[in-house]
Amino acid sequence: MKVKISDKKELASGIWQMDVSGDFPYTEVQPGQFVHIQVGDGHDHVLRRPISIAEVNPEQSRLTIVFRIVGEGTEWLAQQSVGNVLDVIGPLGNGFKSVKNARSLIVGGGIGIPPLYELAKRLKVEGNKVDIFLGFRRGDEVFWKERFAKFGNVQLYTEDGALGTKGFVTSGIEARLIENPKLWDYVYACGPRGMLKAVQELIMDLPVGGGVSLEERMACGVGACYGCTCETTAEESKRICVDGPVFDWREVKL
Amino acid sequence: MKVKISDKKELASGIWQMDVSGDFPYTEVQPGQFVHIQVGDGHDHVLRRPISIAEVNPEQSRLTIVFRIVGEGTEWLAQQSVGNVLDVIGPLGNGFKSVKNARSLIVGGGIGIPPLYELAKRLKVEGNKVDIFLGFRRGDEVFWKERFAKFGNVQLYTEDGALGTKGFVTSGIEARLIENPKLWDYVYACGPRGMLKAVQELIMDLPVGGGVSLEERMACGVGACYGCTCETTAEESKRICVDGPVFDWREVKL
Amino acid sequence: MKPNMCVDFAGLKLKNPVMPASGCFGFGREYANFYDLSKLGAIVVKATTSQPRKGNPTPRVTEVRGGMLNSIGLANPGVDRVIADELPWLQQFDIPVIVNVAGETIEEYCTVVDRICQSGLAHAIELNVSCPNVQQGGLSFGVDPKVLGELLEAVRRVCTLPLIVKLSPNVTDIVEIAKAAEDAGADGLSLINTLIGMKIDINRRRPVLARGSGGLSGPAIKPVAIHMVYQVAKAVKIPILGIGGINTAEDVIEFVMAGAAAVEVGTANFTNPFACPEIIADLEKYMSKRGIKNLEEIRGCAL
Amino acid sequence: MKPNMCVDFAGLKLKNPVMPASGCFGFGREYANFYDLSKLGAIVVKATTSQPRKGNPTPRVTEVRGGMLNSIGLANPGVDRVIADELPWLQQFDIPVIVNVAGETIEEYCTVVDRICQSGLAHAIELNVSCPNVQQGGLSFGVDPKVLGELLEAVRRVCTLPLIVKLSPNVTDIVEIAKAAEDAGADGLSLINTLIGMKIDINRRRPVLARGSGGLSGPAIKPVAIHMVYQVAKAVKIPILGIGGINTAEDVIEFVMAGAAAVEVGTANFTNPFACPEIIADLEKYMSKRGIKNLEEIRGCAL
Ligand SMILES: Cc1cc2nc3c(=O)[nH]c(=O)nc-3n(C[C@H](O)[C@H](O)[C@H](O)COP(=O)(O)OP(=O)(O)OC[C@H]3O[C@@H](n4cnc5c(N)ncnc54)[C@H](O)[C@@H]3O)c2cc1C
Ligand SMILES: Cc1cc2nc3c(=O)[nH]c(=O)nc-3n(C[C@H](O)[C@H](O)[C@H](O)COP(=O)(O)OP(=O)(O)OC[C@H]3O[C@@H](n4cnc5c(N)ncnc54)[C@H](O)[C@@H]3O)c2cc1C
Ligand SMILES: Cc1cc2nc3c(=O)[nH]c(=O)nc-3n(C[C@H](O)[C@H](O)[C@H](O)COP(=O)(O)O)c2cc1C
Ligand SMILES: Cc1cc2nc3c(=O)[nH]c(=O)nc-3n(C[C@H](O)[C@H](O)[C@H](O)COP(=O)(O)O)c2cc1C
Ligand code: FES
Ligand code: FES
Repeated sequence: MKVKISDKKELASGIWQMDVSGDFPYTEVQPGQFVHIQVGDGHDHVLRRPISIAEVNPEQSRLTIVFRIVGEGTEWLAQQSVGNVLDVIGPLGNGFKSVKNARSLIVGGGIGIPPLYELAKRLKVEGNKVDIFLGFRRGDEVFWKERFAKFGNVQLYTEDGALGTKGFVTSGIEARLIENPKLWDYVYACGPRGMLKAVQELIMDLPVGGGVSLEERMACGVGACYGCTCETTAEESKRICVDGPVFDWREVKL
Repeated sequence: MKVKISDKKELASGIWQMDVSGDFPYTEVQPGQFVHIQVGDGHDHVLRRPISIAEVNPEQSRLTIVFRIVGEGTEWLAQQSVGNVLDVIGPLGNGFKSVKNARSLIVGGGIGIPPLYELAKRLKVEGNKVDIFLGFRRGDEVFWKERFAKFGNVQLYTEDGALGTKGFVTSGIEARLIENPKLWDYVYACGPRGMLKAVQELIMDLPVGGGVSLEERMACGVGACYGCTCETTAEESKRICVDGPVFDWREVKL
Repeated sequence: MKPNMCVDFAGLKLKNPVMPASGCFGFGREYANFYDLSKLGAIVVKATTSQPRKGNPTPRVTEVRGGMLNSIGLANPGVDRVIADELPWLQQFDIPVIVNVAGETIEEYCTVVDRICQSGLAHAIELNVSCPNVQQGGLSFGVDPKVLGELLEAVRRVCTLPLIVKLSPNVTDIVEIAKAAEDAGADGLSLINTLIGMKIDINRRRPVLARGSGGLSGPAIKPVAIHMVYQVAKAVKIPILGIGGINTAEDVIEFVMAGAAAVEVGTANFTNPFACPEIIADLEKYMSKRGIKNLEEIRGCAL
Repeated sequence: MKPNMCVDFAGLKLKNPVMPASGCFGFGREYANFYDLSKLGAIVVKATTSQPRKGNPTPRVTEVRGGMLNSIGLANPGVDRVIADELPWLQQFDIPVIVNVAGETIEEYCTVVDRICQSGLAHAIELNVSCPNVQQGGLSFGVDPKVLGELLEAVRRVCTLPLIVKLSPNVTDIVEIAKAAEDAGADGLSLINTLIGMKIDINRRRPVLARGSGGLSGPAIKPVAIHMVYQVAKAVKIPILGIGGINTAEDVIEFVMAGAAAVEVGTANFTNPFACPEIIADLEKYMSKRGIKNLEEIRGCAL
């Protein structure tokens, strides 16, 4: 699919937001799904780059992604100008399922935060009461705090303490759960492995639903190459690109 | 060296003229020398592309090249916009030596014609009487006929007969030499091997000077890789990039 | 004039010479969401082993200049489930199904080949001999002509379908190996499988792939593949499936001129999920434009 | 803090670990027009044979995706002229001169090595063993550990300088060959030489190179080179010169982490004539920035 870049801006140092528009099945998007983007002219890079869908706006035919520059592909992407065309496939993968009128917790860490945005929006629309814990390494990496505040109660954590509470999101979550283990019915998370593992330990024995989004290096992005597997309670490995990226908390081995 | 594209135009179907300017040792250029041009972003293509210097204008800090699109490198070059920067090395190679006040013949075929332009200009300035035979395959490939006319008497040949005389330049040259074998003191040529060989045969036994410009696929372009050799009367092979591209008529085996 | 795109390969009638390479197309289901698989010349499915295999730890794919590295490690659901779930589903498409078979012992290869042949759901076997031979210290079956000969003789006995042997390029003399395969009764050869390579993450100071090394595929290996096809085509009579870095119709032509009868497209499916049907359409255009009536006309013309 | 860029390699004191690769830098004269060769860690000159050689017919270079093919065929002025004209000129630069030696017979290798050692104008020998052995049916010296051992034992007897053996990657098991070289007295190893490849001009329906096949070099071969350096570094004690697709300081770091003590830069000189000094400058910056005091600190850290 060809989509055109309609807007781009640097949200924080090295972190870019990009809006694209064009023929895309916007209404089919589930929060947590991703697009697989061709980088370069189709010759220089044999592999596409998976980037999560941060927001979808079917009325305006707009898809928003947020990415951090970590290598050649994301560097190339950040250098594209408004008006340039991107070749994407998607929406891919298995997203977050949301329910109505529940008490939900969203936990995001760093570049794992954007995939939770569309989810937060939908949870709010569907009458959930949402707590949102966002963690960043440094104060100057913080983005989208205000945007998330529209949908719920945002708690900000930074490791350097420059903004919000100093420390990890999990300490805040743990404190709340000690107070009231039944505080949340659903927990949704995306971010670094370490954070996800810590959250999983906190909620493992609680009767909560929700899901956790994983990452792995991908080739095909559609389930054909078996490149992106992870271990779950199931006997065979699961492919993050089609069976995930969102998995049940009790299913995945982190 | 970085030079900026200051002008470009399509001279004939698939044949482009490009002017570049920037810090370049313009005054050192000998007619027939070439520049070695990096194509792509420095990653996609490991080899530079050799393109002859067609004209040099030291007062205006301008170098003109003319090239035909035959593959990825020349395609890329043609797609560059005015204002873009090219990475070139040059001037490289061993050019045409011109003398004063002689009767000279210039023979060019197709994309071998541009390297003879600066030569024609200098021969005229230095008081030569210049005959210029230009050959093209088709009428719609003809370019620079008028430009050359400023410096001498131009005879145009096309294989399809659409413009000028139908046939090969060599038939015209042969006819003139039959009339008067002493017509020219110097003969200079550049073009397809077949043409050069035919000219060589015509003049081999005549006491003419001048030179012939050769082509071969090149890697380094500076004499280091031994990629571009040709056979001459010398015992060892010669490298076209440094010992040529211009050779003595009697030296090369065509 | 429309060229005739059909190709005969080791007894298989292919409607065109382009098929996806093993491991790069799963069992076809995923790409069936993109286009009708009946457009393909054939399909080569993921390596199948006797038992289900999870493969190697992740990361198991990464990109390098002009290609990629993979250390999937033969992850597959095992021959039982392949026969029960995957091959029946593929029967709906009007194309030959080639099952890529891997193993760690001669017995394992024989069991799997036998099961597949008995199932009646496949049209040919592609024997992946790049696998480590556990009975002989882990060296790949495909690097020693004698070991390969023994394997093939055993497999040949149970194999009732055309037997295509997919060779490893990580050998000193591919011709010697190819001849051994021909002598042992192979009906066709596939070449090449991946070269062995490695990438180191200089920040983490460790190989990127969890396994360390991986198989190099993509345009970077095309010159090596062309050369091996060329050499082997000169030396054997059985037909060759050319593989390695194919991205365009021109690449297919290059392999055919080097002696291949048909080709497999691997990594390019990841770059562009429509790679195979686009290459097939472009190939037909190329052939019409140049007046090539069928590929047989130009096969091996550069030899 | 400025890192210490010096490296000891098989008894040679290098002021930095970066040197141009044989065949990609002539005898240095051409690149001396671009920069002061004293900036280099060392220089490895073009393969030298006993007699002058014209090499193969042209075309003998062409580009492929991520690299190039060459079939220069050891064109060189012969050992007499190398000693008379080239090596004396190189003495003006304050860097070790490594002479790459090629041959078709054991005697030829020995003669050339002996002449170079006697001349007193070189600091080390790099023995290019990818050449066809005319006494043994043209198979390369570098593909059989026994043949290689015989060659090295003979050369070792006349070689009074550090002997670096440059291995061919076109083998089934590079470790076996590397160990044979170590056992036969090599002081260091260079790897890798080019892979064998081919490109076909589909318009002319012939291989692009007049000779047919050629050596593949450039970024496309880097993963293969890294893997071979890694494997060999695990198996031998003698130091390794890493070669293959190096374009940046990060590439050098990758080779060092894979076990190389120093590196050679080949094809990149053609892309950018300033490649070597730029890589050296960038390497120093990289090391300062990361607090790497010397390369020994990270050598082989990914093993
Ligand atoms: C399902 C999914 C969704 C993702 N969503 C986002 C997103 O919304 N925003 C975003 O910035 N990034 C996202 N990523 C990560 C993103 O795909 C990688 O950062 C990107 O592919 C790196 O490409 P590159 O060429 O810039 O870096 P490369 O040069 O390929 O690699 C540079 C570094 O990036 C890391 N990396 C590379 N590939 C991956 C990968 N597939 N997963 C994790 N880390 C990787 C490695 O640490 C590597 O050292 C997602 C990944 C997955 C699998
Ligand atoms: C000293 C010298 C001066 C040259 N001057 C000019 C010039 O002024 N204008 C111009 O248009 N071209 C000139 N050429 C040829 C030009 O270098 C090639 O056309 C160009 O390198 C092709 O690059 P590509 O990537 O477009 O094609 P590629 O994809 O590299 O090759 C496409 C086709 O071009 C031809 N080709 C490739 N390289 C060369 C080469 N080095 N010499 C001859 N043919 C080649 C081959 O037929 C090949 O099949 C010159 C060549 C040399 C050696
Ligand atoms: C992710 C991946 C998985 C592969 N799995 C297999 C396999 O299971 N069996 C096999 O014979 N080859 C396998 N291969 C090799 C390919 O079939 C093919 O030989 C190789 O990738 C070269 O072709 P390409 O350059 O077009 O990718 C795999 C390749 C890749 C990239
Ligand atoms: C044009 C050319 C000529 C070469 N000549 C030689 C040679 O004479 N002797 C040798 O040992 N290696 C030779 N090589 C191989 C290089 O030294 C080097 O091993 C190889 O190119 C891989 O490095 P690279 O990828 O940095 O180019 C040559 C390579 C090229 C490209
Ligand atoms: S990336 Fe290919 S299976 Fe997930
Ligand atoms: S191109 Fe390297 S010597 Fe001429």
